[in-house]
Amino acid sequence: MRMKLVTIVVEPVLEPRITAALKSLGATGWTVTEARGTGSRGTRMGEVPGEGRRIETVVSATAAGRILTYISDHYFADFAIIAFVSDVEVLRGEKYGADT
Amino acid sequence: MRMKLVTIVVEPVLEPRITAALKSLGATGWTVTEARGTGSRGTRMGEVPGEGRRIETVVSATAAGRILTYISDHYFADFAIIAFVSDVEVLRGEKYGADT
Amino acid sequence: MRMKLVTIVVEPVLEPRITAALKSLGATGWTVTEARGTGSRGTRMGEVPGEGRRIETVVSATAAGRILTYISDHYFADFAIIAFVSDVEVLRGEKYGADT
Amino acid sequence: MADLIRANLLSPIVLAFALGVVAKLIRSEFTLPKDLYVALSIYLLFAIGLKGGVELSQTPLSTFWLPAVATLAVGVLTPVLSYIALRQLGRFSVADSAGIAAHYGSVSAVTFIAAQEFVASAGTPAEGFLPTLLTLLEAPGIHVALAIGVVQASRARAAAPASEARAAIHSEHAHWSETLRAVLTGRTMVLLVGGLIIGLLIGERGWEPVRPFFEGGFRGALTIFLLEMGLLAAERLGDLRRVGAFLLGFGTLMPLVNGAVGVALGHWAGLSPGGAAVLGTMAASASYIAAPPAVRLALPEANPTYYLTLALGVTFPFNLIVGIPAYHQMALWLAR
Amino acid sequence: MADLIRANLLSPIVLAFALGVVAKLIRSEFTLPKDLYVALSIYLLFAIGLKGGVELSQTPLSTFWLPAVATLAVGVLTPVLSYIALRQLGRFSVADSAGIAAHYGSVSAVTFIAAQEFVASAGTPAEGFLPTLLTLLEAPGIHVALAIGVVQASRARAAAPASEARAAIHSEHAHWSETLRAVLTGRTMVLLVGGLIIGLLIGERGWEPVRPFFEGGFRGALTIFLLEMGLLAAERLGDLRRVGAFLLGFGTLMPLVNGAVGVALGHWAGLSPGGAAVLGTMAASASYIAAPPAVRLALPEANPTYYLTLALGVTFPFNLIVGIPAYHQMALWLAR
Amino acid sequence: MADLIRANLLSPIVLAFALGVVAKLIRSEFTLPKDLYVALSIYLLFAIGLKGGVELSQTPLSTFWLPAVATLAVGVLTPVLSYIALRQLGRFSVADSAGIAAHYGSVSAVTFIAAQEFVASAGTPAEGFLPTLLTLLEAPGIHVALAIGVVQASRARAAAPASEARAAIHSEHAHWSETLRAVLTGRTMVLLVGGLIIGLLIGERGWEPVRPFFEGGFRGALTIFLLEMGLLAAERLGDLRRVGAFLLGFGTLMPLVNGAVGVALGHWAGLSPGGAAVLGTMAASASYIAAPPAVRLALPEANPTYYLTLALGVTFPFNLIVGIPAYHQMALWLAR
Ligand SMILES: Nc1ncnc2c1ncn2[C@@H]1O[C@H](COP(=O)(O)O)[C@@H](O)[C@H]1O
Ligand SMILES: Nc1ncnc2c1ncn2[C@@H]1O[C@H](COP(=O)(O)O)[C@@H](O)[C@H]1O
Ligand SMILES: Nc1ncnc2c1ncn2[C@@H]1O[C@H](COP(=O)(O)O)[C@@H](O)[C@H]1O
Ligand code: NA
Ligand code: NA
Ligand code: NA
Repeated sequence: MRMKLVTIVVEPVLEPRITAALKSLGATGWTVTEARGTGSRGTRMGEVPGEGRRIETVVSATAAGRILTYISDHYFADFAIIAFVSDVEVLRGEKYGADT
Repeated sequence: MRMKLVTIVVEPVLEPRITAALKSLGATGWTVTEARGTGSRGTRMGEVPGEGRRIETVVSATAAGRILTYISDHYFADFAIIAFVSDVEVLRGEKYGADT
Repeated sequence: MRMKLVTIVVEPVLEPRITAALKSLGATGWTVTEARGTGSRGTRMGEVPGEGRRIETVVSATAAGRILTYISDHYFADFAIIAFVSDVEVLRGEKYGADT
Repeated sequence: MADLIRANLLSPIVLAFALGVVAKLIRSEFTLPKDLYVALSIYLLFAIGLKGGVELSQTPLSTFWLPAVATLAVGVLTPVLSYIALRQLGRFSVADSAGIAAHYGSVSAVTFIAAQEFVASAGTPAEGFLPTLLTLLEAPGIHVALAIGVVQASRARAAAPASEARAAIHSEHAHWSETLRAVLTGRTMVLLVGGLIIGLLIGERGWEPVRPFFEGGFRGALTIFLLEMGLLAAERLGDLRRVGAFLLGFGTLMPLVNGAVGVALGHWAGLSPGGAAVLGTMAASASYIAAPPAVRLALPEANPTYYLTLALGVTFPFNLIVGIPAYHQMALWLAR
Repeated sequence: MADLIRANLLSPIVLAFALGVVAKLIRSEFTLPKDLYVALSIYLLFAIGLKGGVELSQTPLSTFWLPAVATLAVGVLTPVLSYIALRQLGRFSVADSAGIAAHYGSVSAVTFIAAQEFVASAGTPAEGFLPTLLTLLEAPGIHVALAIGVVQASRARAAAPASEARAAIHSEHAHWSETLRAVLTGRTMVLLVGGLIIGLLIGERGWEPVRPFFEGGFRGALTIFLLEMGLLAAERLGDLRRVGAFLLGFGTLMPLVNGAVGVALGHWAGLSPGGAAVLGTMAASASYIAAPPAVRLALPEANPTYYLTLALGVTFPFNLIVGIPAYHQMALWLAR
Repeated sequence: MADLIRANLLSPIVLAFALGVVAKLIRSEFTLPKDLYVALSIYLLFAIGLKGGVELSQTPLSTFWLPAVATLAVGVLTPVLSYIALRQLGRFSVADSAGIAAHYGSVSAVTFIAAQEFVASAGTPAEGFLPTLLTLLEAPGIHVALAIGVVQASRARAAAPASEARAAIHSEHAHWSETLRAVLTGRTMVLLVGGLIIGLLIGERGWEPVRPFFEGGFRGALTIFLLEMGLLAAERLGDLRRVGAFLLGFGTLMPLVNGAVGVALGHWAGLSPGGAAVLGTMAASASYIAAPPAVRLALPEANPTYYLTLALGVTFPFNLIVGIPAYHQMALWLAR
């Protein structure tokens, strides 16, 4: 089933807030990896410079839209963050809240 | 060349089995990162809660199909696992077993 | 906005060179994760076997082309490396150097 | 005995464990880095292996073979007893019963260490070859339980369509040897057996220069390790409800039964009270390092919430706080 | 005093810090693995907690309550003084002023440790209960400063469209308790408070067996930790220009003011010169572990470059090299 | 000597290395976490740096300069000898010959440590300034070999199309300084040179408090590190076939030649037998930390399977087991 993969890279301090938000915006799960990054704010994301979290979640197109809006409303102004969306094919789409 | 990127997130205990299977199903390589995750089975993937493996492999469309079938037949019932597929463009596609 | 996501997996020794090149080829940022991998050169990427870096960057289609060319010209012959490109949707595309 | 229990409750390792539990209960973000957890467990396992080997180099073989037989008997009896309790009394599925039994048939190295520290500080230290017994008990219990599970499960499938059953049996065979090898070559075995052999070869003289590192730092490192164990155990507390009353009872009573078996066999084999108490603790403890991946691979339909919650969230703290003093008391009674 | 300063400059920890700075300046790729950094900080915090607890078990409560009051006074005075300096003299925004003030109101555990080592090697060791004071100072300063920031900011927003303001206040309330809990349950507090309680319970007797690990290794581990601190501080040097002359002055003069306040209050509370010097150092130091995430969440519009660069790149090295001997000297003067 | 060889074979570090090899051969999943490996190597390097510095502070310069000259001579002779053997006798490509020669021209710090332990336990400890010589040998050999490689390669390209050649030379220049800087500022150099300078500055008095950490734990940490070295070396064993008979011979005979050169030069420079044996070991050893990335970047067409397998899978174990006692014996002969 065609779904969306939303990938968010963000300062570690926001991880709990963002995963809590993902849940309430319709994500049924997510995967987090430790990452380092460089962007417009330089290489500083955490206590140890450059440290960050890469969060990815497979969701329906509508949930993906909600997530992007949430991220841009709450975090674009003040935080080191990027979010991007791609198309993925997944089995058992209903498990991940596929649009019907 | 247009290929498929198959991403699998799974409990650590399955990593050796799955990479062995990838090989026999036509993957010529793969990349593994350590990940944490939350899904329908909560946050427990390994000895240390939440620990998991994110395996990604660039393969031909037919190999991608075989891999998804293999995963869903063997692991969907009993294991914490997700697998999704996206389209990627890669140079030297033949190196990764591109369909001809 | 529609952009490209370029993902490069490479031996650790090349990370500084490649991120420097990314910058000069038009990338405004990138995210790096530690990875292990297996490919045509076996599982040896670093001091500790199998160790590698997974670098991903959201860029314009033209920058993506430049990056792939650079990678294949400089590293395909002698290094353990893979690079692939997928389509992503991103907010604030101009921030990441979107084609206009 | 009240004194010993109080002393146990106020030992750094029990308090560090409690701190870990409390930290999780107040929802602290505090965790030990995963690599630190692994590094500490490597250090602790290698240290007891080495030290056990050095002491084994001074043990006449004659004093050692009866305890070894007792240990192997523990390795057969405890998983069978556990399986019967779960399947007959608890009416659990074959897979769940066997999966849990595999954990109780094997042994938790940290519980072992805590018992060694306890009997030593009680003035009745265990024999120096106990770490050797530990390595003997790691694997058999897991395999006895898994064998029961796989055999019973294929019996059940005899009624199922033939081709399916064949496929299942085929893949079971393939995985069986994989599982066996994984346990025998796992971290715990490499470090314990390897440490033992090295200790045996280097003897007292070779031990001296590495002693400050492996002995001087041991108790402190153990303290930090138990802090992490507290975090891990508390992580399981949320699942206690899902586990149900029967399993909670099992997680506290089964250790007492298995522990009594271990103490009695140890006494029979001529172990000192300290040694019998440690063997009892080994019998009573539930593995949470070697057993979980083995069960996950060999019996995937067994519910991991059951065995992980029991081993880490119930039986480990139970033994640490109540069980070890109890097995010690049993051993003292028998020795009178 | 010249002697002490020279001795300080030639101490392993200051030299290790300098090595870290130099390594970064010559653009070495050398870094400590992140998990090693975290492991060392866990070790150091737990060790001072434990040791502090053991010593606290021998402290009569009567000698302790005045210094505790002095510490809480430091926790209120230093963030307020810092806020006023930044807002009134420096004309910084409310968020930036409050964000920086939160760092100076809290305390840097490593600076604390360095001060303890300094006064001990100067022959004027601090009282054994100083680590307890450390735990008292961790949180209040952060909350005083954040409270100022949030209240002032919502006043400013009174003029803004009503609905926006309401939304902002609503979300502030939600986040406030989150921030408070995060600081009180963070790594530093769990290890320090937990260590103190464990140390208190185990006393001298329980401390003995873990002492080689927690005391014998302490200074060496601290040396490696300061190597990493040097790398982290030097990482910030590139931002010194962005921070501006006022903040550079603030990062060196404010510690002297806060340090004097701390020394004076410590003296008033009856601390020995060593103890007063350490309390002064606590007052003078700027937190770079607990404060940054709290400020990031509670005052996201405050510029992290300011507070991180100041705390790590300016005030930490300043205190390490100049501040600690100075507060010690102040304490000696007062004690005459 | 048979005694010493047996003692060497039964030393904890050789046995731990063997355990690592065996673990890999039985296809154990056991590995050390990468961060533990890095942490241990930081600890070991910093410890020998510090200790070397402290001892250097008691060395008159006059006893030191001849050995320093001998070391630099080793740094020029061994890569040249190695290059000639590979290119003339082995008929390897310029890049492969120079790449391998760079590894043999530089030095393996762990082999150095093993040699120090060996000569000390043989009752002929090396001079305290040997760690200083170690830092002198790290870089030159790599650069001599890479220079040969790059010069020879561009000569070869003189025939190639002009534009290509120019581009190649251009990029070589850019990368050359990058490589040089990378070696001089790498982990090994920062910790060794930094440790030396700190040790020199703090002297005996400053060393005392950090000694339990850096000296007491040294041999134990080394044991665990060699366990990991065994795993890494065994990882390479599968490639032995790919490497071919010539290189296998090279990996065992070249160390003997280079080792003899080192011992002789050490003797000439007035080193004690222990010191000459350690210098011989340094000459004989092949770098596997500093050299590989330098060669990878400067000579990408050199085959990493060759140099990694030789340095880690052949020469390191050879020196550990056979070489060190042999160089020690040579030094004793010369000293007679
Ligand atoms: N173009 C990009 N491609 C991939 N990751 C990026 C990109 N730009 C920023 N990032 C990631 O997002 C984080 C925050 O970016 P910024 O807010 O621009 O500083 C960086 O630390 C990177 O990890
Ligand atoms: N919707 C999702 N998006 C991304 N990763 C997921 C998602 N659902 C599950 N996962 C990952 O797959 C693992 C197993 O999921 P589950 O089997 O649902 O417990 C989780 O631990 C996550 O790492
Ligand atoms: N088909 C593939 N899919 C995903 N990653 C790959 C693939 N092939 C190679 N890689 C990654 O690229 C690295 C270098 O590959 P190679 O140059 O083929 O040895 C490997 O270590 C893997 O991390
Ligand atoms: Na058991
Ligand atoms: Na302060
Ligand atoms: Na050499």
